[in-house]
Amino acid sequence: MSQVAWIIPAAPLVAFLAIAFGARRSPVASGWLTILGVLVATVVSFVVLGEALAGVRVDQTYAWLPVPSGPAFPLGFQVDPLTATMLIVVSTVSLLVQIYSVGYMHGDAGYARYFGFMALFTMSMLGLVLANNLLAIYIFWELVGLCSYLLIGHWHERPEAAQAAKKAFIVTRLGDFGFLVGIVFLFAQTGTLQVSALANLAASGGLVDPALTVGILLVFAGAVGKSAQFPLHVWLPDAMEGPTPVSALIHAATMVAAGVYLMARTFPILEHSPTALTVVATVGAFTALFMATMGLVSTDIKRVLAYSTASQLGYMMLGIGAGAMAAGMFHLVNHAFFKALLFLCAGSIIHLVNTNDLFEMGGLRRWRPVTFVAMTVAALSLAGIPPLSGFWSKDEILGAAAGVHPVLYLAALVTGFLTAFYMFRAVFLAFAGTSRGDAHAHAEPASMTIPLLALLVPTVVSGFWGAPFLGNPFGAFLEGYGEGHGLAATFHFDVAALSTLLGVGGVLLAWAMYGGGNLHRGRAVAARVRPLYEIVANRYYVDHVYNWVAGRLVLGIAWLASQFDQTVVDGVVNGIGTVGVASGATLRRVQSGQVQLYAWVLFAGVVAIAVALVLPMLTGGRV
Amino acid sequence: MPSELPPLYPIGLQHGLVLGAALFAVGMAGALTKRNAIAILMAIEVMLNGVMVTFVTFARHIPGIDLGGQIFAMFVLTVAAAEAAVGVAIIITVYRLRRTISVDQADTLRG
Amino acid sequence: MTLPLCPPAVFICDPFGHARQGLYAVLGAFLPEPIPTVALTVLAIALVLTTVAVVVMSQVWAERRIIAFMQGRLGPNRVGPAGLLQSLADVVKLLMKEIIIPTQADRIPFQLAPLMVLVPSLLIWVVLPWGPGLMVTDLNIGVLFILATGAIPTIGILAAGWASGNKYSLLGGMRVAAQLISYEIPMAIIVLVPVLLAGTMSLQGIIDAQSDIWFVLALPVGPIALFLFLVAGIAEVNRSPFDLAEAESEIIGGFHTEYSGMAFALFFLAEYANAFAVSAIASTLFLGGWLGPILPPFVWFFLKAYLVFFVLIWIRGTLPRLRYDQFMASAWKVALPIALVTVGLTAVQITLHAIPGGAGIQ
Amino acid sequence: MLIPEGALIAVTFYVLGVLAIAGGVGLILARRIFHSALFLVLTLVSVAGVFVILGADFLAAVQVLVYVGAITVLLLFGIMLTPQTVQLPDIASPGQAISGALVAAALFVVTVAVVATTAWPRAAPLPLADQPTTNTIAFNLFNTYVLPFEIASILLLVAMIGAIVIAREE
Repeated sequence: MSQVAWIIPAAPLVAFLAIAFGARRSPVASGWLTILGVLVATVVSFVVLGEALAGVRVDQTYAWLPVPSGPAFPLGFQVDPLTATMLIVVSTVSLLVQIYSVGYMHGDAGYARYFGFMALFTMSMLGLVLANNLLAIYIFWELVGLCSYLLIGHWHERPEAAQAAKKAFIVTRLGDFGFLVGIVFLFAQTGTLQVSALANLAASGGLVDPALTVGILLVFAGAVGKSAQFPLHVWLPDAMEGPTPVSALIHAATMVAAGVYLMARTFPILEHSPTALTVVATVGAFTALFMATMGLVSTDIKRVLAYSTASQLGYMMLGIGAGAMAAGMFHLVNHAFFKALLFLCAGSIIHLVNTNDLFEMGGLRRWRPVTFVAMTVAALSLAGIPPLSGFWSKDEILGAAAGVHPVLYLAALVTGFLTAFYMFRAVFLAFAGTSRGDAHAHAEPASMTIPLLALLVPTVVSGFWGAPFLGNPFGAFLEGYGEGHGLAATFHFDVAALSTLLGVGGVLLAWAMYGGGNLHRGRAVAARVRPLYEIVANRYYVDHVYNWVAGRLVLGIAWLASQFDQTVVDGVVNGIGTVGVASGATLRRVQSGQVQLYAWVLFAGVVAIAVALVLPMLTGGRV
Repeated sequence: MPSELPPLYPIGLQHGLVLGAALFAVGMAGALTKRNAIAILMAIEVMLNGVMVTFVTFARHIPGIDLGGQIFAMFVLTVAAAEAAVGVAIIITVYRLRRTISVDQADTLRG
Repeated sequence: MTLPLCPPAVFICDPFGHARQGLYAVLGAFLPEPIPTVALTVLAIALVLTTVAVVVMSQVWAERRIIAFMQGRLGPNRVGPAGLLQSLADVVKLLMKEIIIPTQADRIPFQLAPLMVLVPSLLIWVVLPWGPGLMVTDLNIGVLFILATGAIPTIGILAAGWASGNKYSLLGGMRVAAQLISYEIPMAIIVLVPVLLAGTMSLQGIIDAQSDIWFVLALPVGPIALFLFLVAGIAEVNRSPFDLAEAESEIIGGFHTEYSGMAFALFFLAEYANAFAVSAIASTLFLGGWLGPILPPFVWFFLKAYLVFFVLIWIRGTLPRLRYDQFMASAWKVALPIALVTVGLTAVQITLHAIPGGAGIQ
Repeated sequence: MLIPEGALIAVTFYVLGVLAIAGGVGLILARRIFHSALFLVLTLVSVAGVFVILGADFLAAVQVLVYVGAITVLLLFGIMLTPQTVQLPDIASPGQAISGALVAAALFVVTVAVVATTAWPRAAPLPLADQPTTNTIAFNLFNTYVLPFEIASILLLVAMIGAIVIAREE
């Protein structure tokens, strides 16, 4: 089955095409087509995972765009442990989110369109995972970016949504551009874009510094954009304008994780550049801490989750940058499940109270007990409370960070504490106490509840895949990839204890401030550190800076470019056009209808020819 | 009788050819500069006369052609007659349609 | 019955030839060539011009007297014996009258037109053979020369009509032009009959070819050809019944309405000179020209010419003027086909050697 | 001979040639179209005289007969049937006039250059004596040149029918 792994993206693609070319007339059919397509992908993914566990490795390359005596641009797919893992994550989460969407999006005007794009996204994401060279990755990379744009702007009639979609697209483009430059750069340096070939070159010394560092950092720029790492993080909170299932799938579990996946995929190259590793780790750690602080003050439940997502992605980057690629990937998998679950829970309560504002919730436990349980478990997992999945992967990363630099370790620890705090702040605000909004009980459709329960399972158990006391099967699974910089089978007891203590501490602090649904204590604290609070609440003014840069600098440059375009470029084009028109107008006079003019030209030609013939005669003697 | 005088015909080939060229050029100048269509026809007749003079001169000075030059001059004459007939017919028709025979204004074919 | 010809050696039979030889001998004795030749040529031209003047005056007198006789009148009979000097008096009168040039006239063409009409008429006399060797020059394209010169007056007439700045003159001029062109075609074709029969275009050659039989008797084409030639000839010289160009009742005086004095006299002169030329040519082409027994050749020439001219006067006195459309139609629909058929018939006859005396083709 | 015959002929040729060219120039410069026509007649007759000098007497007669007697009359008819109510300057704009004259002059210069530089065969001209050209022309016209002759006949027929069809008023 691994030989035909292309079926996995093909199935949702078929669904998308079917929706695009007709099925969209029937929303219900569109929804089920997508679910069917993703289901097929999921089933095949599980089969592929099984084969991968059994040791099957596939690397298929097909000639594409053959250039005679020029560079070849092959396309292909591969199946290896990394791919198999990602396939499972993507297809499973996607399947559950699609099912959830049936209930969540019920009655939406763009229902069919929503599912169509979801199918397209799933296809793109699966293709991205399967692709075995950077060019193909880039193609799918852009496709997921496009789907992200389309889905954030699903409610495009809302200006905020349209703005957010544009922002997401433009900000990620900045990173994508770096990625593209990196691809071109690497191709210019090595003549190949096959990831495995590049890895071999890096390992064999065929690709050395500074080209290696420059290339991989350029690729990392793409990951920064896609994974909302500092400084390109600004789009992700705004992307919450999209439907909550979209946030769950794209902006929590899969697409944003693509950056991490990309770094994992290119890890065999990355690991040969200590500089790049340091950069990745630093960016990851900073982002993790930075975004976590923003999560402390947000009142929008989805934004809290979004900050958390970016923070956790930073965590993964930190792991990869610390050399623990398997740890990063492990956290990615776990995070994908529990963060998707968190989003679906958020969607569940938003569906109930019709608001994102935590301060207008409260006491929702009564109406959504299942959601309450699921969200609490997922939040505990995120907070790194054993034995839930987050604990195991976080522990690995912390361990790796501790082994690299104390500052990174400290940042990761503080992030863990903050994470626990803001997650439970959100939980308590939403579920504890009494209702502050106008929640009216209405039953939740089963299509929304079932995915919550389904996701609860991996949230609890997926951590054991990489649990050290089970021999770390995940690390062993990824052992064959790269050069064995997998997951250490060791368990850092001190680290685990410290992080667990910090996690519990965060939860308790949240309880102290927000337990029982009281708001005044939190507000009192916020008032006491008003300036700091303002800074954080305004997201450190990064957006303002960006807006200023975009508004002044970029628009200024754009104005200059526009002037250049209008005067010089258009001038050239118009000039050419004017020349054509003018010459036409001039030549048109030749066609004057004046017979005498024609006769004149005729005779002038005769004279010219005669002169041409006679002159040599006159100078060259007799004929 | 003075012997230095040319024994042969004093009007040489070149004389006739130059006369023919001159007539042709003059006719051409007229055809290119006149505005009245009939005047242009006349100028063309002058051009044709120049051609005829050339033909006849060759017929006189190049032996063994059996007066082919003169015969061709007659063909030229025939063509001239045909041209004049059709030309005048066209001019009269144009005049009927447009009340002018100035070639400047007969530019329906203008591009 | 064959009567003896007047022998050229006898002075009275060829007075002009003898005079020329004598004068050449006298002049040649004192003067070098080419002065005697040139002088004799000038003399010959003067003689021709004088003859033309005398002939025209006699024609006018004869016409007026004969017409008057036909109409039961007397005609001019006051000036000179039987009014013979009437024409001279008319000439004097015309010479003394003012030449009026209308204000709207185009002056130069107006004054040029009479000359353009007269000069070709006189040029025709160059080739008219008065007797054996008795002509200014014997062109071997004589017949064609006559046709060509006969075509030039058309221009003069058009010029006169146009330059007068008078619509009647213009119409008259255009009528004449159309008429001349129309009848020139049957004319040109019908003269091919004697040309074919003689095998030459030289007028002397044609007369020589008639020493056995006049071409008018070359049946059946001869009489037809002569008749057609006379019809076309009358049309060419604008005489009644084809005098549509100057139909007084329709367009006043035609193209020469505005002409007066000597200018008018030139048209008048040309008209009669042409009429006599047509008569002379007809006699030359069909009636043997100067051929005739006993009498000197030049006498025969003028005799026959005046005889034909008498016929013209007769026709004028007899037939009414045609309507213009009938006239043009008769040119294209009657005269031209008949002329073509006649020429074709002549060619067939010559090919078959069926004509007595026909020289045939080489 | 005091005055050689050749000189007389030469003078006649030059006079006729100058007259012919003068007629052409007059045709161009004449303000009235009718004057142009008269100048055309001058040219045509002069050319006929040149033909006589060149030993083409038959052609000279035909020239006068057809050109003067028919074509010019036809052109005059054209003039008279299209009265010019508005007297336009008959010469075109100065630019056109100058350029046209320049091209004509250039062509003349080039032609004369060719004539002057070509090494013509020094063959003696045919004798000018009263050699009948009519028979020769007729014989060759109906033997060697019978095909062009027939084509010319058809051309005339076509031209005649065409002229009638074009000019006929419905």
